[in-house]
Amino acid sequence: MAHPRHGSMLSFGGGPNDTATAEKPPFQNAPVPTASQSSPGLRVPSNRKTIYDRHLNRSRNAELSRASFAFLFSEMVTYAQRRVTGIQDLERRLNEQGYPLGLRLLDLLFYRTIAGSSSSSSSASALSTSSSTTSSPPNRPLRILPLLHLIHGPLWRLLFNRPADALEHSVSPDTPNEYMITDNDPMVNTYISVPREMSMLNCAAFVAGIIEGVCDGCGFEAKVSAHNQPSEMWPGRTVFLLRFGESVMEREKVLEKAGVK
Amino acid sequence: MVVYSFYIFDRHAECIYKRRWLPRPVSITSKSSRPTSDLSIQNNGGAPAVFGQSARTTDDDAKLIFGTVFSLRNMVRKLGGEDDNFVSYRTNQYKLHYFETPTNIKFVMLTDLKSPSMRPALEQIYINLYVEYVVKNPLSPVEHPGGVGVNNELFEESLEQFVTRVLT
Amino acid sequence: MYVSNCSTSLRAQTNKTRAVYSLIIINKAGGLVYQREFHSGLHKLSTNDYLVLAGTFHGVHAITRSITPRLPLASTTTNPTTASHSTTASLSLTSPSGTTTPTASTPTASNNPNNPAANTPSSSAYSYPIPSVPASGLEFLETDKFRLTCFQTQTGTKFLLFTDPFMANIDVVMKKIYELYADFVMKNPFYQLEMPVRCEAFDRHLGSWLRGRI
Amino acid sequence: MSYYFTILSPTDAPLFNIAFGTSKSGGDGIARFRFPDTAQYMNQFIIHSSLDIVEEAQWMNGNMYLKHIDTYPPAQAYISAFLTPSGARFLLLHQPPQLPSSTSSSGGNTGSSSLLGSSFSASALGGGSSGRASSSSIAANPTAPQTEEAVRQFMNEVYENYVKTVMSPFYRVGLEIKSPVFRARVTAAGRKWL
Amino acid sequence: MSSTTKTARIGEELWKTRVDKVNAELVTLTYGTIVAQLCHDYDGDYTEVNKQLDKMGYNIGLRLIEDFLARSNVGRCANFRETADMVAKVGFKMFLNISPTVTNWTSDNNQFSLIFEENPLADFVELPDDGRAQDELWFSNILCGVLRGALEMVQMQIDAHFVSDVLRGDDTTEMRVSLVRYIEDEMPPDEE
Repeated sequence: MAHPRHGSMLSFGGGPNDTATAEKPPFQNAPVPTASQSSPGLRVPSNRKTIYDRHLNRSRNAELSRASFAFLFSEMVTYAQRRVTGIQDLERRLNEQGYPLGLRLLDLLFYRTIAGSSSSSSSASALSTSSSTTSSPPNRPLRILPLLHLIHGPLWRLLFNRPADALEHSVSPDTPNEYMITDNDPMVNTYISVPREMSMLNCAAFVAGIIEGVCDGCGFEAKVSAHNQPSEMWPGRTVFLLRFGESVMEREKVLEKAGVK
Repeated sequence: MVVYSFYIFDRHAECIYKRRWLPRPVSITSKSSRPTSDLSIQNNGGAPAVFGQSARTTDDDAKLIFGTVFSLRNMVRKLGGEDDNFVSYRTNQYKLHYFETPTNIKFVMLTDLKSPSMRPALEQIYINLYVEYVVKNPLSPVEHPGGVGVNNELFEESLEQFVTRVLT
Repeated sequence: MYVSNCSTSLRAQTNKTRAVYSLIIINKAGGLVYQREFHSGLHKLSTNDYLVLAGTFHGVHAITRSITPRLPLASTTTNPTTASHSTTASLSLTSPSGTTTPTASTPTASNNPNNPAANTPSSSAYSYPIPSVPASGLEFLETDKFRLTCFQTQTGTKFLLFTDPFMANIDVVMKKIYELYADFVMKNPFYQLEMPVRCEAFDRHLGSWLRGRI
Repeated sequence: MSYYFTILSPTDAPLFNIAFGTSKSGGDGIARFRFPDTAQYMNQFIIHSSLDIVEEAQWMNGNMYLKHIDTYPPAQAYISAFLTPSGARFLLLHQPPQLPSSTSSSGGNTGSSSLLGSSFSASALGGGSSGRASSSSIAANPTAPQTEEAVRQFMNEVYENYVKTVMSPFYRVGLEIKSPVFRARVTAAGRKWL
Repeated sequence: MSSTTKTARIGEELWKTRVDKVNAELVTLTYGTIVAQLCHDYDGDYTEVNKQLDKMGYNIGLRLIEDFLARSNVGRCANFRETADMVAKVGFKMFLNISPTVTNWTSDNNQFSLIFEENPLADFVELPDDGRAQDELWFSNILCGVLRGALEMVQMQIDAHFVSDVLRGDDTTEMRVSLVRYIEDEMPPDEE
């Protein structure tokens, strides 16, 4: 779990080149040996192909059967179920399994827009959180809203080939840090029928984990959970509740004042 | 249209008549068909091949057939109601036709898949052959304890003609 | 009173109702795992009755396969591929109901014991009416009031569909049911194999698909 | 021009670092830092001292490539930063060669000599005075647009290889990147762009 | 036209018309997180991880066969060679959009190899450089279990295991599959 730096209040007063400020922790560990590592590294096939020779965009539009995902996911749930007691535990484990995907997809998404920004414009617009269609490299989300748009749009499209269905901010004044992303028919749950006695469970906790990975990765520490909100039309409708941490909300205030959108 | 066999069961579940028609020895026509009685797994590891059956006597067959039609008849009565009648069933190899009289005498005929519904034929056999030559024959016993067959030649010959002339 | 041939009058009466009455699924051990009525038309049975029906049908289905007529092969047919005629006598290894199996330890064929040397003259070899396909059990059953279609998968699961006698393209319906089963039962982590099917998504999709069709 | 490049995890744990010299205009790619023997500690110290600026810039400037963000006059070290969306930070310190003639504005050299630690092997070879202060644009003025563009290209290429590293399911955040292939790729990027 | 290309065409056709598709990276990353989680749960005991992956695959295979049969409605395979083609050209094609090569048949036709030119499950993957993984871990071992489970359901008991993997530095990824025996149908009176 990547804990973003617990940045103390950002000191904006300090000039750009004030050197080491008092509270900066001296670098903690021993200097990293720069000489090349002793272990000869991994064995590679005779064609010397490694993951560094594989172009990141190769599998960009690749497809596999939905069944292969469904069977893997079903086995992941069954495996997790055998090692936990209770629904919360199961959802936590699914969340943990999804979390590492969030970090990776984040980098993959941004890399594709850099690599793609020169070529097809579609990719650039795919990530243009702001309305501008300039093909400049993507902006890292600085505020909660652009982050949510990144998740609701490009991330969902990468995962499920369509954007999420709704994006809302909680209306109640005492939970300003809560936002909701809704998916009427989460792909991961399509084939899953939760037994009545476990009706609270929502296996899309896996996707909640992915979202949490993306939020933490971007520096917006959050807790994300998946909740059933069935409707007549959409029996599988799921609302992903994102609860941002205190430090994030404070930063939001500071950035708001500083006019950062 | 090929008839394979024909059975009559009385209301005591006794098989009172059975007859098999062995069609001309069939040669394995299609070359591609798996060798039906080839045992070994060497050359093609074929899915379980058909092989000589422990020579089941025709009596065993009759018992199995009765068991089958009896169970199916009851199932049909249970689902479709007392006034529903089991007519026929087919597998991917043969068709079994069934006709039961109000007096619980059961007529069963096995044919190939191409044959149409044999219900009318079974009724004919009941009306014109069985009633005429067995029931009305003073010599034949009313009941057929111990499966004493319907062993009068008149019935046999007329059945033979009926099957060979009318049906095939 | 002799019941005349009433099937014709019956046909007129049921003309309009092209209905699927109900579906039963039987696991490969003969246990009832699913039963649902879609359209009234058949008598309602108690759950226990359905259990009994499933078990009985499972046995009957196997028997209907085993009483498939055997057409004796005249021993004179010199069919190259049936070079080795074998009789039960020479079958030392396999039990009558067993299939030919290489010994588990060394599947090599060289010491395949049932390579019949002896070739007794009175060959009881025979073939099925349609040798190209392995014999199946009961697939369709007709009655005056309904028609039962039984689809057995290669894995041994049986789908029994009760419909009105004159419903068309049942194979399309059966294929779709099998697909929905493969999707919403087999891919459901909360379904345990061979156990009763209680998958809400399976019921939902099956219901809406069938309703949409008829 | 000598470079010191490091990757820090979102929690500032060092994941990777490398020192190399420019290969432009006849450079031999060997790092020759001003204070060769203390270069390694010096460079890390300078880098860490600029982390605050990175932290600020991170939330003011949405770009991934933050360009030149800090200078450490005493060592004439210029620091450029690149932020990955998943929180990792690429920091590049570049130091133009010491011009023999010019009294380099090292006035601000705050008695860092007392930090002289064990000698740093790579620079021992260079002996500090590289003599041929090449006049190529990149070497000459580290903050020129061409330099920024060159550093951007370098950062992008490193980022591509970084993403390939983290995509493996066995990579966990904060894990050092020890792959010699990655190191070779960064060296190649350095040779190509810087 | 050889039966292999005919089967390959069936596989191609089924992939185009009968298979719902998802983004490949989602599947790849999901499998990756499963393996990583296993390595974590069994704290680096790769032999145990291999076993777990095989077990998971077996559970999947028991179910996946129904999906395969429901969508491909291919008939029963006449022999083990036909089964191998069906697995490689239709099974793997329908589920992973790849067609591994079937080679190295033993003379008794009871053993063959699957050569995976591409393996979507191992995309992006680099084994841990801990000096053990490359000797002990079979990353895609779930596939062996899937084959074993699926074929068992159609009365074929087989054994499947990897003999080489490019992730381990080998030149090819090869799985060895061998027929142990045909399983008698459970239904007693089924005297075929």
